[in-house]
Amino acid sequence: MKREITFSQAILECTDQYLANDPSVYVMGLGVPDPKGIFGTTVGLREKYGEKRVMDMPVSENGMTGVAIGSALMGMRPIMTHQRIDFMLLSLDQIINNAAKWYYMFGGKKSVPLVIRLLVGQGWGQGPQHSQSLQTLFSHIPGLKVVFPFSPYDAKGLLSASIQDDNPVIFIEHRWLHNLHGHVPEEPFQAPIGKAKVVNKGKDLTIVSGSYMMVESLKASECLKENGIEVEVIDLRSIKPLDEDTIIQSVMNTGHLLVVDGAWRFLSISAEIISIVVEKAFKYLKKPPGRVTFPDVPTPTSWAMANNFYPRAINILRKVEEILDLPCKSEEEWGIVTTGPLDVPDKSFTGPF
Amino acid sequence: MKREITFSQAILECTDQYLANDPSVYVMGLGVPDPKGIFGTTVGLREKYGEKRVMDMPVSENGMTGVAIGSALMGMRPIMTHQRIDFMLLSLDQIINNAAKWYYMFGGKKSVPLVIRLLVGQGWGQGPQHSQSLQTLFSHIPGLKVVFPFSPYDAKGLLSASIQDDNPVIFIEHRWLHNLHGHVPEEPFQAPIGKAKVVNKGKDLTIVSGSYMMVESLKASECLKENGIEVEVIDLRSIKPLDEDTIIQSVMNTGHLLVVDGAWRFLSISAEIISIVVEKAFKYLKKPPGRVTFPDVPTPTSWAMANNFYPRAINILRKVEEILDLPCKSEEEWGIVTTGPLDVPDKSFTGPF
Amino acid sequence: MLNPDLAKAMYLDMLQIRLVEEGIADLYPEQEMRCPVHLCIGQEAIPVGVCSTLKKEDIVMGNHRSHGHYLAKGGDLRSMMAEIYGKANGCSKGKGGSMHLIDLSVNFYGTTPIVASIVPIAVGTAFATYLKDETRVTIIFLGRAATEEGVFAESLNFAALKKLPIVFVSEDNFFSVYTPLSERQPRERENTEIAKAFGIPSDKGNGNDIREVYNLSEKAVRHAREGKGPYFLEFETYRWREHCGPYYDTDLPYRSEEEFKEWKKKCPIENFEKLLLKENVLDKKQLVEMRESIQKKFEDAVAFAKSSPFPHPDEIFSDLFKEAN
Amino acid sequence: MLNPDLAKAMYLDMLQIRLVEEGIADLYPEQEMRCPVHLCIGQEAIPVGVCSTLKKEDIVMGNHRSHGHYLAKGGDLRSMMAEIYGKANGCSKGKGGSMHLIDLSVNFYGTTPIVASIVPIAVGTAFATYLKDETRVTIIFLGRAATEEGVFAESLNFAALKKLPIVFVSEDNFFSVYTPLSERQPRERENTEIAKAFGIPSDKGNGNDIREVYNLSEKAVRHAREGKGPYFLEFETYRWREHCGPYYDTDLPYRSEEEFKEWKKKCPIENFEKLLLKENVLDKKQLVEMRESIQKKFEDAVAFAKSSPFPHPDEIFSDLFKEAN
Ligand SMILES: Cc1ncc(C[n+]2csc(CCOP(=O)(O)OP(=O)(O)O)c2C)c(N)n1
Ligand SMILES: Cc1ncc(C[n+]2csc(CCOP(=O)(O)OP(=O)(O)O)c2C)c(N)n1
Ligand SMILES: [Mg+2]
Ligand SMILES: [Mg+2]
Repeated sequence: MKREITFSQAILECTDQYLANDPSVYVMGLGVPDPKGIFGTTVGLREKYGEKRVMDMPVSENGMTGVAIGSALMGMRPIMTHQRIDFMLLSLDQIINNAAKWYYMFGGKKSVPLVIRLLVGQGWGQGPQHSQSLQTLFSHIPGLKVVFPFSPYDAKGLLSASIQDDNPVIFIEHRWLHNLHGHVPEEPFQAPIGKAKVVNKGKDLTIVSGSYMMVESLKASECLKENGIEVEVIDLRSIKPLDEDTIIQSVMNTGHLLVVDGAWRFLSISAEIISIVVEKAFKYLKKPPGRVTFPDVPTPTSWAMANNFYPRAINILRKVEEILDLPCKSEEEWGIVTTGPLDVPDKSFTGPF
Repeated sequence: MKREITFSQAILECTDQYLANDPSVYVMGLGVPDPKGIFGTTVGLREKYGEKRVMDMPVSENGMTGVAIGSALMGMRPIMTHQRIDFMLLSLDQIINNAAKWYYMFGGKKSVPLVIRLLVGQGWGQGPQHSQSLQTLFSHIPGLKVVFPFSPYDAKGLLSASIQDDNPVIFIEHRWLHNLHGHVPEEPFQAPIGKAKVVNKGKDLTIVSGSYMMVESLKASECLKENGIEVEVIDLRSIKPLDEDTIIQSVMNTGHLLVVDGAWRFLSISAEIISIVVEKAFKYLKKPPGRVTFPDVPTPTSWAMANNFYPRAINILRKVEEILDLPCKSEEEWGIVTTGPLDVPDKSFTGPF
Repeated sequence: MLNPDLAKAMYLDMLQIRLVEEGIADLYPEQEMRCPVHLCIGQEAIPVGVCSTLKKEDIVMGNHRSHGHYLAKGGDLRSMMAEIYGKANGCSKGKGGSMHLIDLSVNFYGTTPIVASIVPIAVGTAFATYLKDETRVTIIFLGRAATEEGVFAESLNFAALKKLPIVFVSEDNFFSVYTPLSERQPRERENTEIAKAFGIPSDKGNGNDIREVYNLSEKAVRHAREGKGPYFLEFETYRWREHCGPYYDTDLPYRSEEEFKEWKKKCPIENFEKLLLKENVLDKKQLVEMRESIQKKFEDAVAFAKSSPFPHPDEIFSDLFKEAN
Repeated sequence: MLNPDLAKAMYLDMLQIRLVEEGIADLYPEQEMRCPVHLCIGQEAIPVGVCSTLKKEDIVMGNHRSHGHYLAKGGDLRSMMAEIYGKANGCSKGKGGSMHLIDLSVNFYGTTPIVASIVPIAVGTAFATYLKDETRVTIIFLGRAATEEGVFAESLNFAALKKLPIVFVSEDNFFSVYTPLSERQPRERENTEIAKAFGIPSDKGNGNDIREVYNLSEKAVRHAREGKGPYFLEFETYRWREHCGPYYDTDLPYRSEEEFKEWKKKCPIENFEKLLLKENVLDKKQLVEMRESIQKKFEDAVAFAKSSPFPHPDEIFSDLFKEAN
């Protein structure tokens, strides 16, 4: 049987293997060596590799990002971690003005091999300042790679590729993926950055998604399958570089595109993907492409509102109904069974996380 | 004859009138009261209104943005100015986490009437860290309005509307507009935020643009007109709210869309505009929409490269040729006369600015 | 000794914070308060000592751990509980939760959880009072970890530059989540010295002794109110419960049961109670009555919160922009 | 008195910076150097005094005003001039211009113009040497205005926390562009005291006296190299020309002609020259030879730069990412 571990174990294992094999790698971030170890992704590492290489840090996100960059110029390979992407807004000067441009603005003299792991919060009333999804901000900036894993396999493979990469990589982890299981080889391996994955083959419609929204997209595609509709689901895996070819190939086959992005609609990455597809595969499109995103408002805290803020499989199905001219069915009719509250990834979550 | 003044005089006049009439307005930013007065847009104000209301500040962009927000909660109406948008990357925590969300996250208790003027640099080797165009970053964030004036008339009218607005407004000024002349009424007036302007009527193709790229777009449309092609040019004036209706109406008439945005291509606002048009006017489109943007690299410093980094009228014409199946003509054939270097807005610029 | 009425009032305020937060901790496992809560149990002397030196018109802002700040300034308990329960009549209409408390009727201007992010905003409210020639004082409560963010230094600099009427109150409970000071600040670092180097007078005190908190704060607030400029205070104290959530966490290796017990002995409420009994400011009966009345008030607030309606889903779209009127 | 060889070398280095920048100022109106230039004329003693205490392996970084820092560390003049002229063989291949200078062969690690933004990066290079157990020292040059950015305090904190081998050198020329200190920092503020409050020893000195710069820097660098941790230095000095560009600007009202003349009298080069003549370390003939040799070197560098090719337009797309090899 194939070995299965969780997404967070995959992150931990990859980090562990790099610390073991590459003396230039070190890990830094608020809470990295604490008892919770960034939701299990860094537990035990300090004990194994010591204080110097597995570091907590002052609550100084901007300065510490600069420190990471400076060390990277000297050949270190820092893995920096933020427990919420929201905290990173403090360090955009370092990321955008420096990390993204260093290699370019000094004419290729020194690159910045830096991985920044950013966790996206959702649920349990995390509210406006602890559950933003800011992939657009990074993806717009030349000089950054933006990685967006969904499966435990890719969590390990893409993190490995990111650490190996000689350039700054923004590695976005959705908190609701951490406990998901999947096959992950134990030995080190890499998944390619810039190559999307066709997770489900299908001929009727192409869904492009990534990170946590893959979970909802796959749920929707299951329901559709039960109803004889074959959706091709593409897991982006990285937003930048974007694997245009895989997307365009698929749309050429299906003639229909739906982009599902867990982010605010206006200038969500869905906009870029649709624009590219329209530019390069206009005549294959049988209908205008659709998108499922967050509404353009901050995340409300109360679960009564948050439950309606986050799109779920049913919202994807609604959009597919619209594009494929299917009759509008209820969640039950689509066979979606929802048990328990919607503001936690699973029932094991019973408090703040 | 109608009174003509420059874009920067329009900004100055508007600010002056508010300082004169509304005691809650104050102006703050690096260099605001200095001899150059933010390229002439704040000269003389300190002498008229005193040190308290016309302020320089410490080089602490993040903190001072917080200060502006705090004062706005108390009913002040700060106008904050940054000589380069690049410096603002230091204050995104304040802008995105606080200003944009305050009204929402406290359930409508207190709004933040704050105007942040951001100047976009271009030319004379300003390079990677002094000539970014970051409208995408702000436009993606719910709770911010993003204003993008092109004409001196709108400089005054939209600044007025921005100051009057009870919410945070990002006011983006391209440095190459400051010296342009145009009609501006002397008495106070407002231009509506969220309403685009059809600057040229035309039936063959719709160009959507804003800020400095309007200059190049209008140049291109002149050339096209000489050749019997009537392009409709829409000046966005604000990116958020976006005036979808005006754009869609126009595309319904012309069947062709070209978006010209002075920003990196990937997730440029052109992506959002194209996505919206495709969603709402798909069947009217005779061809896939096109876009003219910056390439996805930092701004190189050497003018030899920068001249090719920035798109000009000829690049717009190239794209129009492609969309309308016109023969490819040279700049001379299109009647474009370029005199003098391309890295300055006009010959009066002979050094750093 | 303090004036007996003041002493009583401060005791009552501390007790209210304690009992309310213990009540929250008890009810939290019901899973109806579905938002993060950061309890200040053990630290109550700081909010109460400081806010007891304020006038109603003075402005207070806080951070993620601000139930105490809110209540000490006189914030409405029902609105707070309704907010924590995510209800439409919460102080932020359910949009903010425990980390976004506000009560403008007592000039409690808001709290936010991005570390230090609200500090310059408080400098801004002080700046507005300066621009308007008002004599209101602004108080900003921050955790000591917030002094590690650069914006803290920027805030000190501008407050000192303009001599703004603001008092910075740093609550030093040693930890930032699970991270001890030693991993974050050099041993030699003294925040009071940093403040002084900016030209800001400062004091460090025992945050578990409400008399000391009150006295230092009284001096600082007076200084600010008299137009002499900002003041910086730092108080040592200790958080009893976990960083976020209702439970104790001495099972975790980041701190020891002994350390916790040492600090429990320094309980700001118990020790003050003993003193007040000894000095006959209060008697046992009064203590019981106080507890009961707070208990009742809390139960009422919880009942209010529980029975209040949730926001309508469409409320997601309201309050994005203030419309012109 | 200083060792004569050292004194001669420092004089020569200062003179080189002066003559190169005067040369740049003379040629700038030709409009062939099409990028902003921030001249350090009048401030030369600081880069030279500091860098004279360094070893080649030590790391230096600077800001927008860094021709002097680059040259004092031994950066190649031809590469710098070619960079300012926007040429393909400039030190940053024309992508950076005057504000992005780099010469790795002498461990000059780069300069950037976003105020203070490079300061934590220098802390990061020092951190890397600490992680690798190297004894190299990092020097970061910053303008005094950079101490107003919060990241400066964050940098002090982390450098002190880990006792990193870095020396912060603040060049205090009073102005940030046209803005005087009085609009930016409280009168009582002392950066040396701020550094001390973080546990970082510090000194303030006369930045126009190269002996003083050298001596303080020598002490600071030794401290860092011996593993005792960071050091903070601040030097007062004066910028003679406009903030950005080749001209004088005493016609502008932000400073007076008199003030400028006072500072011209304190010219670091002229005064050191007088001293060296008096002490017979140098004679007039040598001075003339030095000038001539620098002049020749500068002319050669300009000729090199002017005759070098511009980058090919396709170079816009190179150097975005480093490819795996
Ligand atoms: C900018 C930012 N970084 C990190 C966090 C995560 N975080 C939340 S509370 C906290 C600890 C704050 O410690 P302190 O300021 O001492 O306050 P305390 O919790 O001890 O009361 C941290 C690091 C955050 N909310 N914001
Ligand atoms: C973050 C940021 N804010 C503002 C500027 C504009 N700016 C360029 S140089 C400068 C003055 C810096 O003064 P100082 O640090 O004292 O150095 P000096 O120019 O006097 O050598 C300013 C404000 C900038 N480059 N970056
Ligand atoms: Mg703490
Ligand atoms: Mg200066």
